[in-house]
Amino acid sequence: MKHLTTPFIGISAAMLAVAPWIINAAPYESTMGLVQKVFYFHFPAAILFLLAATICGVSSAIFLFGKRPNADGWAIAAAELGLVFGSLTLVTGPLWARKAWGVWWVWDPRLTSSLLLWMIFSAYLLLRKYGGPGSDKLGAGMALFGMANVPFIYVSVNVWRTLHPQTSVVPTLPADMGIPLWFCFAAMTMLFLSLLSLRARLEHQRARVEALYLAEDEA
Amino acid sequence: MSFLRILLVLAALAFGAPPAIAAQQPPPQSEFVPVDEIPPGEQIPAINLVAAAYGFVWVVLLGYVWSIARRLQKVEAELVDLESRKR
Amino acid sequence: MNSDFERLAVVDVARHYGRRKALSQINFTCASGEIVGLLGPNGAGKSTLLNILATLLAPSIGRVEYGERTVADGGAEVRARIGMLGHDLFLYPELTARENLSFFAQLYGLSDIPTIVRAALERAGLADRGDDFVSGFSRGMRQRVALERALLHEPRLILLDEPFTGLDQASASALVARLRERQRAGCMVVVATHDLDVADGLLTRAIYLKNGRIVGTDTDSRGLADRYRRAINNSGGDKPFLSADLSAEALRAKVEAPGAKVEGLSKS
Amino acid sequence: MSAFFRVAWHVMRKDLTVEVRSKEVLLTTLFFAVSVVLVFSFAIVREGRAPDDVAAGILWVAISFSGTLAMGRTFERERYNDTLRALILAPAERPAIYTGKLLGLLLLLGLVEIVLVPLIGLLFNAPILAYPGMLAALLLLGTLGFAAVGTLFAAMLVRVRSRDTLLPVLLYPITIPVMIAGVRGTAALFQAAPDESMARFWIALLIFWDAIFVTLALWTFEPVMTE
Repeated sequence: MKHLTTPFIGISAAMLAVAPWIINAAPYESTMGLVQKVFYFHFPAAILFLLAATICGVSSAIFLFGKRPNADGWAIAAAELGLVFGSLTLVTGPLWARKAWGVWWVWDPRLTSSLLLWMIFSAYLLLRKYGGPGSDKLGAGMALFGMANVPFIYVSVNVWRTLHPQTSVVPTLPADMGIPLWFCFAAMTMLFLSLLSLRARLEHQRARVEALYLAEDEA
Repeated sequence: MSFLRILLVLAALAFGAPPAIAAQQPPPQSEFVPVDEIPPGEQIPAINLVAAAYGFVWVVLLGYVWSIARRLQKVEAELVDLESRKR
Repeated sequence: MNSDFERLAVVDVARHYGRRKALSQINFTCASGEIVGLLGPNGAGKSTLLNILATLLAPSIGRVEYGERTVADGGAEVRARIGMLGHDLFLYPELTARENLSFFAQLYGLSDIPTIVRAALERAGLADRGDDFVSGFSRGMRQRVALERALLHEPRLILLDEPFTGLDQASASALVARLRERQRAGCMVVVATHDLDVADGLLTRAIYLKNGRIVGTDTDSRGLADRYRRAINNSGGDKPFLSADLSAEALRAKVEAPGAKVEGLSKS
Repeated sequence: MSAFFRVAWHVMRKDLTVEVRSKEVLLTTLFFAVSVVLVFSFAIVREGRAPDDVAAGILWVAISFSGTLAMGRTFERERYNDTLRALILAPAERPAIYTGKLLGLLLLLGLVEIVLVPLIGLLFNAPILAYPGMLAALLLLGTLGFAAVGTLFAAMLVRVRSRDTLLPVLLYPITIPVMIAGVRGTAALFQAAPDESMARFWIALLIFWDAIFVTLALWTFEPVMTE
């Protein structure tokens, strides 16, 4: 497990390095032109962002009710990756929007709910950092609420802004746009999973160090 | 776990292969209908935005990998130290 | 539902906060009718241990057995038999003594609350001041109310955290008398204190704590101060020694040499 | 079950007795809520008139800000003599203690709203009496959702050193859906042509959401409160 993560990161990094050429070869989208190419990174990041939210919530529930200390490591890893991929989504999105819609930011349901989810991740990590002893349980409680929030935020923001811009390009992609998209998606997912396991490993090793320190003069 | 990973790589490579062929073809006009109008009077050239987006993704991901690696190295060094002290 | 217990056993308990060890390798038992003192300097882990006994904190390692049970088997039933007097007294200053007592009596689901509360106020010597706000009480009066609050439901296990601080001689001896009375009624009492003068003669057993470890136990109730000092100082600086468990025999041997008077309190 | 409500009732009554004696939380929260309204009107009012449609937003911002303050204070009070520990130590069901604290807080915030809503009506010319039932339902359900999470988080944070800053940091992102529903529902009632069906939709959503929040809070309170 340990020895596989590094090559994995290498492979996904190589794939991401190749990606610009593949994306470059993909056809221009007729109306948005070049700027649409942001999409190839934006979409995978957004999906992985949601995946991170799910992983964080589920592992928190397992930690809290199943009393598995290891699950907490996965929760914190997912939260951190959620923050990273959320940032990617939230930064690449406006860069694309600036050209496509003429503004950096629109209070579109998708945008607003992503921003909120990003804030929930940040709040969670702030709690973990500054919460002191016992913050693992508090964080797990918070993460549960955060996950429960996700669908609801979407619904309520959707109703709140009934006039959301119809800009989703995702559904009807031609094959020569789909292939680079899936290529990027695979690369990003691989990176995500390897980073997740690496980050969780960091947390688990930390727990081991703590345990060793505590066991040190017991013997 | 590791088997799954290998599968993932293979899948990724399988996906990765076709674009090379696709690249040789002249870019055909895209079939799907655009849903939105581009606002007129853009000041920022698209290439800058795309470059900024890709650059940002790269910097953040590299930075994050580096930060995890550094933290992990530190913890594992500590772990090795502790374990050797134990013996 | 017989949830009562006759014996308290602390088995290999440790508690850490992150990397800091508040307690490690704590083992002792306490039987019905015993008054166990946890003695040690500040930061020795006395309060942490009391909180673990009170089920407020979960031990990181080890377990606490209340008779046949542990907290995992039934938290509420165990808690119903524990009475705790915390260092911060657990009283609402904005409420009167009577209201405080009735509120907690209701929380514990007691019946015939007015009678119980009246009796408790009388025992606290505050029968005529029951309707005064706790905020207007002196430290000694508050302490007495707080003690009666902790004993309202006639718990089997009584936990006291530094109960003697700020008490004058009369209040302290009243507290001692009340604890003796509970002891005779078959309660187990665990007192954390650093006030050796009052503890002297009260305890059936003393446990010396330092840096979260037991550095000695003592079944002799008198002349604690001297042996306490020895136990705490002998245990050295950062590396507490464990082998030198100051067992009662060892202690007696040491103490008897200079002709100290030793009267083993043969309570059992 | 009756034991559950008995404990909840006594905890709530105790909180209210304390509050009636000191009035500290009620008065400070109320004053803070009014200050929030004023600050926002300074930010928004142009040429002596407030733009339409801001009343609902300001009302809910004031409720959420002052609500956070009230939550912090009521739990600070439990911390003062370590009485929260005594509550947790009682053999009563812990969710019952949570419910009691929540009810006490709800009543307190209800009192604040009784002053706040007419004030908003007066200052921003909002038709608060047009649909009193629906407005009351929106206020009650919105406050419930907000306070349900707030009570849990404030209780969790009692032991944490930086609780004063962490409470709003954690609470606001989580309760945004409740805020949106409250603001939109109230705005639907306050607008020139009130939209009853819209308000009803938001009320339904609030009920759904409150159910999730309260269940989740009752469920997590027990494991979170044992250190």
